Amino acid sequence: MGRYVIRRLLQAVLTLFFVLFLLHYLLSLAIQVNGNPARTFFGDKPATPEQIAAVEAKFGTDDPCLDRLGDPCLGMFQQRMADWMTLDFGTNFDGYAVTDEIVRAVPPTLILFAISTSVWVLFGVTTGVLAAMKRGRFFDYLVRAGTTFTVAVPTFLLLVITQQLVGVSLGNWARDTFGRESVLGIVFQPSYDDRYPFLSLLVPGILLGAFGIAGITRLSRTSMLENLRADFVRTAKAKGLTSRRVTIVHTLRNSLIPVITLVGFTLADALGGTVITEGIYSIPGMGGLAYNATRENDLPVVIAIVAILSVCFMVVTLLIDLLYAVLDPRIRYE
Amino acid sequence: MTVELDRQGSHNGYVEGLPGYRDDAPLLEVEDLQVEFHTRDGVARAVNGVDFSLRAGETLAVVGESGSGKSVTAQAIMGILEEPPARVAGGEIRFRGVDLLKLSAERRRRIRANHVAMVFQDALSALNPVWTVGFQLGELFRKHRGMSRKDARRRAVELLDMVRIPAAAQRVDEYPHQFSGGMRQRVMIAMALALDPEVLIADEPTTALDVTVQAQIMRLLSDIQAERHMGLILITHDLGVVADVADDITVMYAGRAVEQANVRDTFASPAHPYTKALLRSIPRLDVKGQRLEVIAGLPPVLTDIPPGCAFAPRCGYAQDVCRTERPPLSTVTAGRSAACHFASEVMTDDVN
Amino acid sequence: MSSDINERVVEGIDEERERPQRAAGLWRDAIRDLRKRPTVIISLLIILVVLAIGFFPSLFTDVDPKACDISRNKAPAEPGHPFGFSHEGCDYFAQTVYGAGPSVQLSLMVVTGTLIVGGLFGILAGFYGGWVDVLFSRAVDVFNSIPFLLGAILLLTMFRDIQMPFVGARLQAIIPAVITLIIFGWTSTMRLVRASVIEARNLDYVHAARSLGASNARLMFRHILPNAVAPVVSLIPLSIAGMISVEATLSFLGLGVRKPEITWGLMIDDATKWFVNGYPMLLIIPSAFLIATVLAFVLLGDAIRDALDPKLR
Amino acid sequence: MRNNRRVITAISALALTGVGLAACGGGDGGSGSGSGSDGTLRLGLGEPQNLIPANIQETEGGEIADRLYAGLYTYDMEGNLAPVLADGVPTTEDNKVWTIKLQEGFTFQNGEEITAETFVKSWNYTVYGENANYGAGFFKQIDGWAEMQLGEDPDGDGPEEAAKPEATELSGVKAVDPLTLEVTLAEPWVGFPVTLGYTAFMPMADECLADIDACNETPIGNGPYKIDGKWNHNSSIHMEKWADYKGTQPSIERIEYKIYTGDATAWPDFEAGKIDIAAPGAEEYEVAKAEYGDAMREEETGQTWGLGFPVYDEKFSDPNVRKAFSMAIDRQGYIDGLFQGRYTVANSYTPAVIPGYLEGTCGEACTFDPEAAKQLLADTDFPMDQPVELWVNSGPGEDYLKVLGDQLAANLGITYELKTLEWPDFLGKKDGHELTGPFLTGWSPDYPLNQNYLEPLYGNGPDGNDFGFHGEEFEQLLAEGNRAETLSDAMTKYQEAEKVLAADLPVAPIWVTRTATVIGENVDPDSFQRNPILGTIDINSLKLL
Repeated sequence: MGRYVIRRLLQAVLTLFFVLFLLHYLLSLAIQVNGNPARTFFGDKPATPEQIAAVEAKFGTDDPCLDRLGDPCLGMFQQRMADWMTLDFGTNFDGYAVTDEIVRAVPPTLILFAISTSVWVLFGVTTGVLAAMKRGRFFDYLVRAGTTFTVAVPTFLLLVITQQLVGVSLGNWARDTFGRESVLGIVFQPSYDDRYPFLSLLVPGILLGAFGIAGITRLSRTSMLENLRADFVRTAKAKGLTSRRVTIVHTLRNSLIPVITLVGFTLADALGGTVITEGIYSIPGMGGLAYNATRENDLPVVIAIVAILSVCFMVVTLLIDLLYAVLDPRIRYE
Repeated sequence: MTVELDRQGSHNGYVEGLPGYRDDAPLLEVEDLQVEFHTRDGVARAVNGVDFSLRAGETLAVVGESGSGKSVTAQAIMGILEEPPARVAGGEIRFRGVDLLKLSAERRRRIRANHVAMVFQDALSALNPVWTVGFQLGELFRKHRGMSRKDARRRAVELLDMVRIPAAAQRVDEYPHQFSGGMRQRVMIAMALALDPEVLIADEPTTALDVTVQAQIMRLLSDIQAERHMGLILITHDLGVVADVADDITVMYAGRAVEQANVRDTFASPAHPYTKALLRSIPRLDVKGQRLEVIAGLPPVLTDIPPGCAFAPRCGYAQDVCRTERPPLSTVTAGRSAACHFASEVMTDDVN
Repeated sequence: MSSDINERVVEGIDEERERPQRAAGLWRDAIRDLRKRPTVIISLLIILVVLAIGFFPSLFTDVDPKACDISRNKAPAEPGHPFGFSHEGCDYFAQTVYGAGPSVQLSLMVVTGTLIVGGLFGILAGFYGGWVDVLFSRAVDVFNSIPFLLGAILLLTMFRDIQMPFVGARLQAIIPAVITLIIFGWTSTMRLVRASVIEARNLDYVHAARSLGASNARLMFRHILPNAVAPVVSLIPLSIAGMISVEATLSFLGLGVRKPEITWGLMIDDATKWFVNGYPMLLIIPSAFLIATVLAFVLLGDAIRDALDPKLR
Repeated sequence: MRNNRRVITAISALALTGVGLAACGGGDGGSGSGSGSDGTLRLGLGEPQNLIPANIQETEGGEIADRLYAGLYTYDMEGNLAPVLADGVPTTEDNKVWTIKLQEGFTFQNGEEITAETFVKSWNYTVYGENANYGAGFFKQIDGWAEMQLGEDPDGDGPEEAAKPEATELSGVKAVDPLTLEVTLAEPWVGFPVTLGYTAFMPMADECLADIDACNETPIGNGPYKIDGKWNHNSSIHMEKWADYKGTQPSIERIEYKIYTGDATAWPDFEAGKIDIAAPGAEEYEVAKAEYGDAMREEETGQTWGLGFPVYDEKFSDPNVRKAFSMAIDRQGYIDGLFQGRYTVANSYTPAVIPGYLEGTCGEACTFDPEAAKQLLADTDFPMDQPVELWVNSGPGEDYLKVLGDQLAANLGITYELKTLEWPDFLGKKDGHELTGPFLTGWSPDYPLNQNYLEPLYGNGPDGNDFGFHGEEFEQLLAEGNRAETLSDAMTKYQEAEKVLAADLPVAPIWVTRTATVIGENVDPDSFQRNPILGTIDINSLKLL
């Protein structure tokens, strides 16, 4: 087990290195193709080459390699990695410390993910399991139809419509009825409110949860179905156990194993969903930070964010694998 | 000894309070059992009127090809058929006179493992991979007998010991995949015997095992059966095993019993062409230099069983009547019955 | 076949994976099974119509979708213009019809691309194992670690101004998105194929073919591939559905296909804000087409998966 | 979102910010009541880039600066210079050396006194090349500016560093005594005082200059409001009235800005009653107008938009081609259709709110006449068989240009292709004259003088202009205007220059942005007015109900 974890960690470090380099190269290429972002500092106003040079120095985009198309800018990469070793993550184009920017952006996104994950686990898994238990009945069809429909409706459509209907219309009703600072008045509002991070993120979090919930519900259902027909479930029935025990003790745990993997992957995929959710609900989180920084070729921010996300991704996969081993002893002893 | 302790267990007599219970009734009687499967291809009649009875201390072998309905019969007796798609369409299953099919689901559940237990064929898949063997054994005591975890575990070790698993005290905390095939099957047997049932159904208990291990397991089963005076239903397609351990035999084909008799009589002179064909298809040590016969053709599609004798298309003895009229299971000689228009001729091998 | 049904019905518990010998029967069963389902028929009809619209839009409307007159912005339906006009004064029916093309073509191209790239890498990694496998598996890790959206933004902004020779304006508009989606989409196909190939590689008949001196290429493409293909096939309609949605999402974010090309995604993007501001039909029409198409592909994919793996029904 | 980095978004930025994007903030201590009753004004805003006057370049930062800082001058509603810290207007003998008198007694919020020396230090910091401040460019006309900039880079973008600036102090700025500031220009220019209302000329405290980064997070202002707490990035900025401010005291006790990120706007929050003043977007405009009616105010701004022509390109070098394109645009139809009629048709190069505005300088060229346009184009050598490439940076401008393209295609019989570039690429190609067709271009005023719409855009300074436009007579008239004795003489010359420019038409003016603002029920609608030059709400007059 220990050796396995160490091997995984080494692999992760290597992967991280490649990810960072690839991204660095892509960003350098983007600057080489799209032009130096320093120019945008002056907008439509004319600026002398000297003024631009000063801003390039400020942005850290003054390396001449950025003018040569295709140059991998190894020097810059080396410098950045060396800075990182000393825990210096640099500043963004507005001169703010990247670390601060990210530290500020993490909490809302974390809450958002926590809510979505609860939605997946509590709602997705439960309905999936129940649908499997009631296979072929109305509830099952309802769940299958529902998940199919969720797949087909783009998340952003849901968000835009909900913002108006729930945030404004329903919210105004709640605020008129229960008062401005009532729980419902805060839950049903059209944008993030930093005084009530959790409550005001509830609706967008649930909607973000709608992203990927179909997959989780369906997998829970199939996995449960597969296990319900497993020999060991038949054995459990033959042992005269109550059907509740057969389901919970002898089917559920086995069925959850693949679902957990999927929850991990969905979480990683959901970053795309956060960009949209955070954009529409004005949530100052990681998704928006990453999106804007990428559009502006803000190299230090993008690289740092992706590094963090990669590390998170790897930690999550590692955790999932460990959890997998906890849940499935067959893997534990390999 | 555990056996005696169990006999005094609180469970004993659960079935006694149930409607129809008679102390002197046969241990298990199956009468005209019919099981259907509702599939999108139509209704498949997996079991189509099976009768047999089992006395305490007796071993009944049920043989037939896969698809003949023997496993479904066993699951119907246990009450663990998946419903739907399965449905018991008719018949009775009487345990000491109590018709199990008329009991509520809850009563039925309490009969399982307490009075009727089952050993499944592939122990690796029949044991839950994510729980320890001790947990899966102990669960029976905890849920049926209300024992504490500690006591249950102790009983689990005793059971493992009883089925002759070495170092039982250590192995009780291991997972099924850490056991060898034979050991796993012993665990399976221990589990079936835990609550000391009167009827044990063994569904091909040795198919997945090596030949040497097969013999050990069969010996263990028959030892325990003798010791506890249980009724044993042995489902198998291995006629060699049947010859060694069974008292009576029921041969099934396409959901029906086609021959029922004492094992020795059947082996000596089968009364149904299908039995005959089955017997010919096992290798025999005493007859050398003879080609093994295979049964030509395939069993019928269960959603569409032909009129007349279901075996007719594959039967060397078939006449016109076989294709139009279904032969009932009728007595051929005393204690023997077969479902063949030409049973006596087959028995005497006197058919063209 | 009859014995198959018997086994499944009677044993009722057959958990066995499809064995290669059964592959042919499996497909035959699956197709027979699919033909009987009304959802499959309806889905197929919708898909056929959408494909027809996507590739031959001019059969469905005579109106030029790009002939827009801003003075008719958001005008209601009138004879000859059944869906009315967009906020830019373009005929909405023609836009909807022509909007199918890029969405459909893009998703087909992406799915084909990911199948080729992912499939090839998957076969190589699964078949050869060893360092080839390590190399491709690490590459998968790397691509999985880069958030799709960030990668997409970077690539799409870089490709935007690259002129491709011999390519019409319409393809020019969708190719950057296609390339990007393939680059970030091949990994899941690769993993799936790799797993199936590893499973198939160790089957007896492959060993047999190998011992008879079959070449590696022959082993891979004649013996292993056909058996590794089943899990991938049911994914195709689902991937197409996914890509149509992704195109819409990219358009919503201002990436992906650009104006003056028309796609459902762009139309929905333009219309979202109008939905709550008095012109709901502008959003409802393209959304309904998009959702119906995606739904059709999802249902078809589900049906294929069910048919290939009946126990999940 | 950095709205200023995308020209096009700047429109909405101005509309929004000026108007107050909308915001909810929320009272500390959980005020149970709605906004307003507690003396708090809740507004919305995009995330500012910077809160240091030297570096403020976009409307978001400008909005905050307008509250926290007081400059020498500001602009009144008519665009005239109005003294704040200064005592009267600047005086001069020769339009080259300007003397600015300060009022006594103004201090920073940390207690530092504001003297002439304060301005010398602040401006030196702003201009010094290595600090790379956005505001540096506004001091260009002052003597000694060039010496403050980085020297020539010996190898272009090569590895060698550019030389350090020769000077650390702006030689043209002197503190004669604590209350007298003397500014010497490189060349005489009568318009100089007009520029002094801009944010870049605002003073910064010594404490601020000593630690600019800290000051940016917790600005040390000298204006009517001071920051409460610090700048909560992407989240909120709170400020309260500074009782010791010596200037006009506003009536509102407290302002809370909620910051909107991404493409989010304050409008939904306004509808939800969580902010007090907001601007509906283009899509919301009609519904907002119907719903809020009298509470909606619409005002002209100084922001103009047009279709720029690559005069350097052979195809567009003929003025008649440009004129044909311009005449093929149905401006009113365009504005009615795309912007719900809320913008104003531009028929001059300078917008109406700017002093020196002259109506209809564009004349016939800005009149929609498709027949004449088609004929005019047919008489030129314009190649009709190739698609016209229309250039824009990615963003909402894509839509704007597309609809323009549709009109051009319909009215001229051409075909067009839309070329979208990322903002830096677009700017680079525009600077480098690499755009091969007309492009969308917009301009917001730096200072209220018609010259600001002419010389920086079409003049032939050291770097030329984006259009590759050369106009001998135009240059001549601008120079005469710059040398004029009085401001009104100068404006007249600039107007003549504008007429000459219009005849050549390097840009076809299309629209002037108008803002729409909806005033919530907690605010007295009669007290609301927006400064057309600054784009901000006049906070001094605004009253809560």
